[in-house]
Amino acid sequence: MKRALKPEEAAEMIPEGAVLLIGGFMGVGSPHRLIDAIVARGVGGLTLVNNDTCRPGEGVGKLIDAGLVDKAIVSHIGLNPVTQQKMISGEMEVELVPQGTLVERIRAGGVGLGGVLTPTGVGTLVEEGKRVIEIDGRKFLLERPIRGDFALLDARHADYVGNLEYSLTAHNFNPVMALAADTVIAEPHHIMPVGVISPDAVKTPGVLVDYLLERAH
Amino acid sequence: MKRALKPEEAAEMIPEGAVLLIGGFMGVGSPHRLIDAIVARGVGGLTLVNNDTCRPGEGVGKLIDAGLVDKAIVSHIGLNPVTQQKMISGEMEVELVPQGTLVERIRAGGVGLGGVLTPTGVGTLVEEGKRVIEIDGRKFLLERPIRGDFALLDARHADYVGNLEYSLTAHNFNPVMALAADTVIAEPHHIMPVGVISPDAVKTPGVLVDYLLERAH
Amino acid sequence: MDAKEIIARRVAQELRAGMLVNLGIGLPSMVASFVPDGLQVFFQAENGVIGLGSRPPEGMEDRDLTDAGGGFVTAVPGAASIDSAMSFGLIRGGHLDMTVLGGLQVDEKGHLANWMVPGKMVPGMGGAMDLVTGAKRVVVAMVHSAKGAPKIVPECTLPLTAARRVSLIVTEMAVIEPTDDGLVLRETGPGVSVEDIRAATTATLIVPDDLGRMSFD
Amino acid sequence: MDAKEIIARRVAQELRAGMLVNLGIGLPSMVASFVPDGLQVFFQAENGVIGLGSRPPEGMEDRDLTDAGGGFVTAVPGAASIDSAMSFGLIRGGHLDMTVLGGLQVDEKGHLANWMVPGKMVPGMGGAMDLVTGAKRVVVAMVHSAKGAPKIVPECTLPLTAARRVSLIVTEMAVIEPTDDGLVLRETGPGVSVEDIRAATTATLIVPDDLGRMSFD
Repeated sequence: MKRALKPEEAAEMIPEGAVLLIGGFMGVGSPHRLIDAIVARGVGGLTLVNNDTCRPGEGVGKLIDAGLVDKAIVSHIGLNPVTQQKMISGEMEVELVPQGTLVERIRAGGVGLGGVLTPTGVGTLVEEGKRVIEIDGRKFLLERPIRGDFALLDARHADYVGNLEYSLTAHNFNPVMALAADTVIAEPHHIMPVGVISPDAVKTPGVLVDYLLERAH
Repeated sequence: MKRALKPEEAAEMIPEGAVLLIGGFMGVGSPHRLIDAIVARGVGGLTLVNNDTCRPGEGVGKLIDAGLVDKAIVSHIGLNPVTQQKMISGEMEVELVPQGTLVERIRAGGVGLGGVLTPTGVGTLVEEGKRVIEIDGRKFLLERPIRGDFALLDARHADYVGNLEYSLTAHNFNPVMALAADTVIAEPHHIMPVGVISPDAVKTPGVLVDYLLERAH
Repeated sequence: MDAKEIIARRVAQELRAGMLVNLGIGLPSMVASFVPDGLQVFFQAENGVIGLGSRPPEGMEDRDLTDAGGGFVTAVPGAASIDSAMSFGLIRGGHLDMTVLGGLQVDEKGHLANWMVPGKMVPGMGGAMDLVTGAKRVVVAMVHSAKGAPKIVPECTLPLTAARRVSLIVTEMAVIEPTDDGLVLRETGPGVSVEDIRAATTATLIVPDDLGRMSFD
Repeated sequence: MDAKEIIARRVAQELRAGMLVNLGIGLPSMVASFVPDGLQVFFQAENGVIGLGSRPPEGMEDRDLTDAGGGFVTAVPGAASIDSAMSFGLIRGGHLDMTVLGGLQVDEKGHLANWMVPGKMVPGMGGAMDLVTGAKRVVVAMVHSAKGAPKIVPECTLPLTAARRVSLIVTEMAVIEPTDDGLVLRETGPGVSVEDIRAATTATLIVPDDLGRMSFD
């Protein structure tokens, strides 16, 4: 049985400088109430791991607007001019990672692997500064695992023990991020009694989830 | 829309010496009608990749009994004395792989990664002959990807375009094997019209599946 | 037909029954409008769905179902939801039959540059590097020149997206296939001569005896 | 109470609310019978379920729901089905709070050997190497000596399961904790003296001032 946190309680758990894995792809599948609560609290120096930095005023873009993010590890910032300005001014560091590499790095962090051996990025700028491992005459980049202090997830359904179901394109990074953080907080659209979610429908077992966000009022 | 094969048609597709990824854990989640058809056809020289070699007379154990397997890549053979005898007599080669490494090697083969960097096996006999990669002072074994000529899967449900659902402990290696073979044949307990399986319930997208086994009579 | 429609219609002729296809944002996404009647292909949106459909009816949009550009979409019957790990597993693992992407430059080796212009804003590579590295066929769909500046060049001056030879280049002027020998002109566009194409291309083009013309029904 | 029941009861005292626990086949599986009343723990079977339950009612066994030994089981409300990649991702990724395994030998460094005896049949390591490498706590549950031969030894002569120090050794005679300083005797078993334990142990044991005794309600 998990505890249901109020958004402000969840935000208070997050210290200055924390590394946050936040689900979502251009805001779809992002935990919007959690993001709002973090902005309201205003804790800074954060490292944000997400697919992108969304748009100004939307999703994780709100964290950027509020100046709370020191570093973003993302695959795309093209739709957020605020990120680009802060990157150029040096106010914010941006590590751009190919999307497939990003999700595998988080998975490696979550499942105890030492790194990812990917062909993506070989012979490009992405190779710079990385170890190249040759296997059977083919080259692969050794990409490092990513873990977070917190994973903040969006889910369609949760049950009382924290089992999660995602829906359609709101899966994206959420199931993998659930594996890769010390503390996992999920913001479900609905919270239902144990037994309502079939074992076969569970995408993230409740044992991975530490807290649920209470129902929206 | 997939073609539904008769078991003997499926078996005829498999040539001498093929590498077969076969789902199942002690026979649970194995495609039993496909296995019987392969035994009936008697094509030999096979490489079998499975969690185990089951028991004599059961599941993939029938392939061993029939002398069709030249090499088995498995995590466990303790419950199959026939495998042990054939291994000792030199009739059959057995590569023993830690279970978590085995599934990651198959996944790497399926998702285009160059290998697996795992801490499992470091400092044990499993390390012998393998590259050890040091990352941040920790040692990891570089384990090689595994791919098959065929993946033979068990599934609870399929729809006409080959989307698959698995159930309970019959998932095991099936979803990962679906990614890692040139030809994928699934043996579903039920085949249902398109639309009966929700997109969110699909564990293996139909685009990965080449053929379904026709319904059992 | 304007340039973009010519390109989209011609790329659509590359589709084959049962293919899994990823269309980039912008021009490539127009290809979906020209799928030949009766041909079933599955479109993948890398943010998490196989079986991407058209726009939803007004008032029925689901916030959890968008394409990689963030626009509302539908899912066709037989669709499957996938998370980012599966999505890029399919891409990098060679399960994606075709990707259609825009281009900034393509060179005589068939190398594509399409993710950044040094000194300009860097949007990030998103999924492009994985797509170009892993897809079975990479089709570049782009207008032939950018404001008069040739885009098909002897050697890319912009950073590469991958060190992999693309499969086909489709512009409003030409269909060009990169080969071991160099860039082979396969078809000329409506009302365009070989000389017109040469004048708009700084790369060397090989013109074979069986040069064709684009044809549309 | 026979030796095995003493061991199982004592190991059960290591369980804490909310833990995810994997029990090996044989003696370790007996621990499930002694979970303290009112304590909710989730048992994982590495073949694919979190929330393993007891035996099913006669006639209601499902062929798709077994434990890692192949026996029919049930799933508790709130259970989750997982495939082998997720199952070993949880194990290797440090998400498993405790594993209870049998042992052939444990030595002064806390190294465990439990998967093979050279010159004898080799059953294969199954999931043991991943479990010992990845679980947060590794508890070895075994009878103190094998037919009079000590199993707690200065240095393992049998091949190691992992180069990792186990957390606790529980026998019918003693509870022993491997530490930086060596093996510390924490508790003596029912009717057993420190001299009895020393006589049955070739490893050096550190006996602290606050030595306890096993106690059962």
